[in-house]
Amino acid sequence: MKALDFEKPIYDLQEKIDELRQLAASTDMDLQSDIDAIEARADMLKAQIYASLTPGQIIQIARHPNRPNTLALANLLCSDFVELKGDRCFRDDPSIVGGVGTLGQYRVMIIGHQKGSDTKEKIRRNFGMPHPEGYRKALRLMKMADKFGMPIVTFVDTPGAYPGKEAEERGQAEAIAKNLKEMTGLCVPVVSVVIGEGGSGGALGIAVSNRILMLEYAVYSVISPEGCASILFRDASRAEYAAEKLKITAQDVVDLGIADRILPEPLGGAHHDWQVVSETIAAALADELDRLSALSREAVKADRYQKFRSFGRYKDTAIQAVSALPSAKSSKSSKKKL
Amino acid sequence: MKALDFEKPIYDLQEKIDELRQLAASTDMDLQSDIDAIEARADMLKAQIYASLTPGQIIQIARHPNRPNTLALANLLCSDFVELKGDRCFRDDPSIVGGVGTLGQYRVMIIGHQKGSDTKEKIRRNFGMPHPEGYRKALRLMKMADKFGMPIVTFVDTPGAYPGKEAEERGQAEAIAKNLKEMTGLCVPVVSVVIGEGGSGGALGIAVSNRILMLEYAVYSVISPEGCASILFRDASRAEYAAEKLKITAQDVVDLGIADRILPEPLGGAHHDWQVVSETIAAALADELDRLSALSREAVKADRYQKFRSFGRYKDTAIQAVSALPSAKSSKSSKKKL
Amino acid sequence: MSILDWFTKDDARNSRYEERLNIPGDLWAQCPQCKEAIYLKTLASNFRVCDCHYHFRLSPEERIQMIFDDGSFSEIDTTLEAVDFLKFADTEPYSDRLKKAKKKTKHADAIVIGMATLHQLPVNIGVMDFGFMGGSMGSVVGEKIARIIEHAIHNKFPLIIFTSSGGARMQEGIMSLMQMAKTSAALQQLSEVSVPYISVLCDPTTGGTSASFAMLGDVNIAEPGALISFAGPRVIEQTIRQKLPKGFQRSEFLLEKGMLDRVVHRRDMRNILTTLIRLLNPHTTKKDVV
Amino acid sequence: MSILDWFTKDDARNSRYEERLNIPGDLWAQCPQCKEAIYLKTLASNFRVCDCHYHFRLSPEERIQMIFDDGSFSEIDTTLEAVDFLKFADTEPYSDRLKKAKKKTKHADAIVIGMATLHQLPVNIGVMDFGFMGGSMGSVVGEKIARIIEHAIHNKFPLIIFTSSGGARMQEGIMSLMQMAKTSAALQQLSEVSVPYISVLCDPTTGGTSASFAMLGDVNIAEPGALISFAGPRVIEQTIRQKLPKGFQRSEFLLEKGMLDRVVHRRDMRNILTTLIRLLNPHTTKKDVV
Ligand SMILES: [Zn+2]
Ligand SMILES: [Zn+2]
Repeated sequence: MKALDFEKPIYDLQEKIDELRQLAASTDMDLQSDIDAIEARADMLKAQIYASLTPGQIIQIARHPNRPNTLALANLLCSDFVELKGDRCFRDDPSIVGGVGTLGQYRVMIIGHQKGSDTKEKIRRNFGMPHPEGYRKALRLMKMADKFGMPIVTFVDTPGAYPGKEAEERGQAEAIAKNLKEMTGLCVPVVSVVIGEGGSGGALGIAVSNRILMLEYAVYSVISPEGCASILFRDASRAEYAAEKLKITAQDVVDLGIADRILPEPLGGAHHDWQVVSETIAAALADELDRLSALSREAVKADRYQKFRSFGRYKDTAIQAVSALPSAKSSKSSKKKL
Repeated sequence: MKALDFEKPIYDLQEKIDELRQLAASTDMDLQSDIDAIEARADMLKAQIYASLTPGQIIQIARHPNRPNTLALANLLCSDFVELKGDRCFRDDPSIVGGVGTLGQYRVMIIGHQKGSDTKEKIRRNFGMPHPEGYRKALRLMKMADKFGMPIVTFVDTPGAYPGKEAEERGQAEAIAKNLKEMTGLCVPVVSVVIGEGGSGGALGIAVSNRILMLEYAVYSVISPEGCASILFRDASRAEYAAEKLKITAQDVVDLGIADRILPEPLGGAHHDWQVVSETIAAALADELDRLSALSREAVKADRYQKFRSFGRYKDTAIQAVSALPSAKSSKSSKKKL
Repeated sequence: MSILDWFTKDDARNSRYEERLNIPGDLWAQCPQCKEAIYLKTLASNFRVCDCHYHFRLSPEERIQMIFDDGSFSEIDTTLEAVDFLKFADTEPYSDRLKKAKKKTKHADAIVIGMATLHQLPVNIGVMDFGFMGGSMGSVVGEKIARIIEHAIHNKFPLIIFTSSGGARMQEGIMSLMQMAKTSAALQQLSEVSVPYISVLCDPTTGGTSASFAMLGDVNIAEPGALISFAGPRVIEQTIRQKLPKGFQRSEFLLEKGMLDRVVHRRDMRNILTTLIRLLNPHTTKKDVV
Repeated sequence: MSILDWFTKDDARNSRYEERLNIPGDLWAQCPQCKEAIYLKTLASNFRVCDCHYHFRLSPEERIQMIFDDGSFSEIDTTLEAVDFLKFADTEPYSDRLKKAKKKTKHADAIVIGMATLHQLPVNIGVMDFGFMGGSMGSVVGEKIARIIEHAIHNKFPLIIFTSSGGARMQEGIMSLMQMAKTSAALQQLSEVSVPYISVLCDPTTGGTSASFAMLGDVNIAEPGALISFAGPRVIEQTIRQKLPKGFQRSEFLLEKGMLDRVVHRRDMRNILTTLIRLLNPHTTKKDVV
């Protein structure tokens, strides 16, 4: 397991504990009290470190190469998951995957970004950065789910849509835009879980959902802190600072009223125990799907529209109030002639 | 104007008439009676030739480079035609064109194959042989028409869908198949006019219509006579014979119950007078659209389904009858266990 | 009955199938791909798949017995037969070709349709027969496909069609072209009542068949190595005047190009199909599944 | 009133527009494309288009006066203003940037919305202002777009939006990202009541704006030479470590790639838009048109 830099002290202690254990085993010495003491220290240190992570450190966890990924979760959640491929137009994009399975009492369509774990797979899956055909495959599968009355679960984990020549040529903007629009028209419940990196439009392209859940150390941002730093601060080294200002952690995104719920991770992060994470997710999904499935098809759609319609913070100087939930009608009093 | 080989005698006479006219003009001789005589012979010859065209000769007219084409007809039919482009996915295919305009009292969407007239344009338009993106553009425009309640007119004129490497890679089969299916779901009237060559699936891909009209010398075939000859007869030179056997002329296709109506062409073919042809088409379209517009959206769709559902000639040995209009239910008596 | 039960009781199926075929052990076939000789008995017990993964073409009977529950298939519309309404003759009259094909295949035309069960789940099926005039689609094939789709519309059981066809049947002229629209139109109606359709594309699926119902599955599955195309490789090579790359227009190529959901080995076909129809069908009641 | 009448009485518009602007004849601008100097007066009478076809960027006022019927525009929702709810500061606090932009443009944010007429046909319009913080989309832009769409849903008049925007407004963090979904969601509702939406993409339209409402027109039109992209050219060049070809991500390129219906010279914009809204809108009564 790759140790993140701020985890170094914990791993150092863990190493010492392992050494002591080996020594105890090979020499028959009784070192248990020493081991216990260091373990206690390690636990305290862990609790301290993980209780006060900076946004920059949280991003490192969100990007950890061993974090549970969409295909792994799909197979942990559904014993009968069947992957389905292809956009029926140009290519199967391996950076977005999808398929059907049984999740508790629901037949579901699961769709998500897939970054790849080893180097070869990472390259094949373009580090989880989709081309337009990835979004088109996702939309095809969502429409299939809508047709067959299957709730949709999406797992968000991407640095962003791929900023490449071919992606632009084949309509990256169009593909994402179309998904944003068409997802609003779905009549089945859609629940998204940001499991790692929620990178900008590339994340949103599969996340126009009735419920947005975030794993504890997942992030969701309009732009990568690195991108923000180099554009706004003209200084890429200020990414840590940008990460703070952009408000990208699960808690921030919940506080802004965008994410609905934070799903706790095992101490140290989701990569330490996939099984536990999948159980947490399964329980949360069952919960949300139970509630959403009680609604009519039209109500499910209306619920999703209202959620996204309400996003925004601005003031109306005519009524002197900062509004996060504007009415659909504009006030007649604010007309002016050009 | 390119003379087709069987038209040679007519053009020879026409040349002679022109010579006599010039002679008369330059020498002040009175040659009118000679001219009249030859003209009368030319008219008789024309009438004879065009009254007894073979299918092979009709194909030559159908393929004449100066036949009216989709864009020309769209502009003759609608004073306000606006072309619309693009499949919103990969490319604008210039071999299928489309756009909106006013046709009599109707706002219509016009879509059709476009072969190109000069060499450069022929190449750019791939000789009217679409890639998958052409069919996808057509479908996009048809769905737009459906959304805005605009009747659809399609002009069929293609040797066939392009049999090339990229066309296969990008899903030629999928694109055509999808159009066949989705056109059945349209709730606005669709009228197709085969204006030149109706080449196989590439033609059908925009012609699943409530009414199928054919210009007098247009053809519609499951395979080009050349293709048929080389596959079935293993002898490409037998194309003339294949053209006869395949039953591809407007009259044949009407006799088989597939086309609804033949639109007469000026003597010698549509390429002799585009204006007259466009007036014939305008009148026929107004007529068909008047009738179809009287139906409800659901009835328009059902009418189209019933039309295509009825196509087929076979016999049911259980009921000892050759049926062209089978019932939707299969007879229970014809079950057997494997 | 649990999902696991379904799958475990399947093990005995192949040996039974093999017994039923009663093939003497000393007959063999040559694999067109690796050129190895294989005993027919071995081939039969391996789903007629060579060790090199070459999938031998199957008759409708073979395919139905391999995939569906034993004895569950009941064929319908066996009495529909082709008519030579164009009096078509190429190197041989159409009517003679029909007679020969009927004699050879024991079928009336290039498709068999009916109802069967798959792990007790009822399905509507169509299985094409490449042995009958290259699986070509004329009026009878089109009519039978439309009819089995209409059965699915009425009984709300999923539809599975196995394709193997060279395309439209030229001997029926433009009428065969119209079967593309007729079958696709019926699928549009099926789609509107949300009954799942799984298309299983087998070697070869080309021309008018691929450009209509074969490509229109909610889920498109192909057997490995199947040729799937609109225009055939020979026609394309004439067009571009170049050799096509190896694997062009084969299942795996189409999977990469986004046209197929999966390429499935014949051994796994029964289970994948079962899982898919169980998951996709909104009309399945708990009673049907348990 | 006939279609021809509409168009003929337009000839006098430009000179009137020019008079109104009252530009002294001795001021000039340099064309960023051909580098020629052009008198502002000449530029104004040419729709602010250079002879080389370079389309100068327009303020919302200029665009509205060029395209819509004189005096027909009535702006709504002028009182919505941005809030620095993240207390964001990059090289400059967001609140300071907002103040400067308001002072410079005389607008509250990067879009102006309202109703106007086009050859007497009523339309709902939105016009973005690149001069206001690069036309970036924060909560106010998103809200105003959603509101003008909702007006279209209620009054059934067509919607035309002119985009010119660098994308999402980073200073509002994730909230600006959500405006992409909010505007697209509203367009889905518009689509369901069959009211036409024409998107006119002007230079530049990139990032979150192109990947939401800008690309979602029933008809997508662009001005010539406009930069239209998801990722900007600089980012892509860093990704592929190569220079991009000339014309990449420009209107004409996108037209070829199937993303646009037309590229329309500013001179023809008014007439094309009129024809399109007249033809597409199923809610237009005869009374509206005649
Ligand atoms: Zn082999
Ligand atoms: Zn210039």
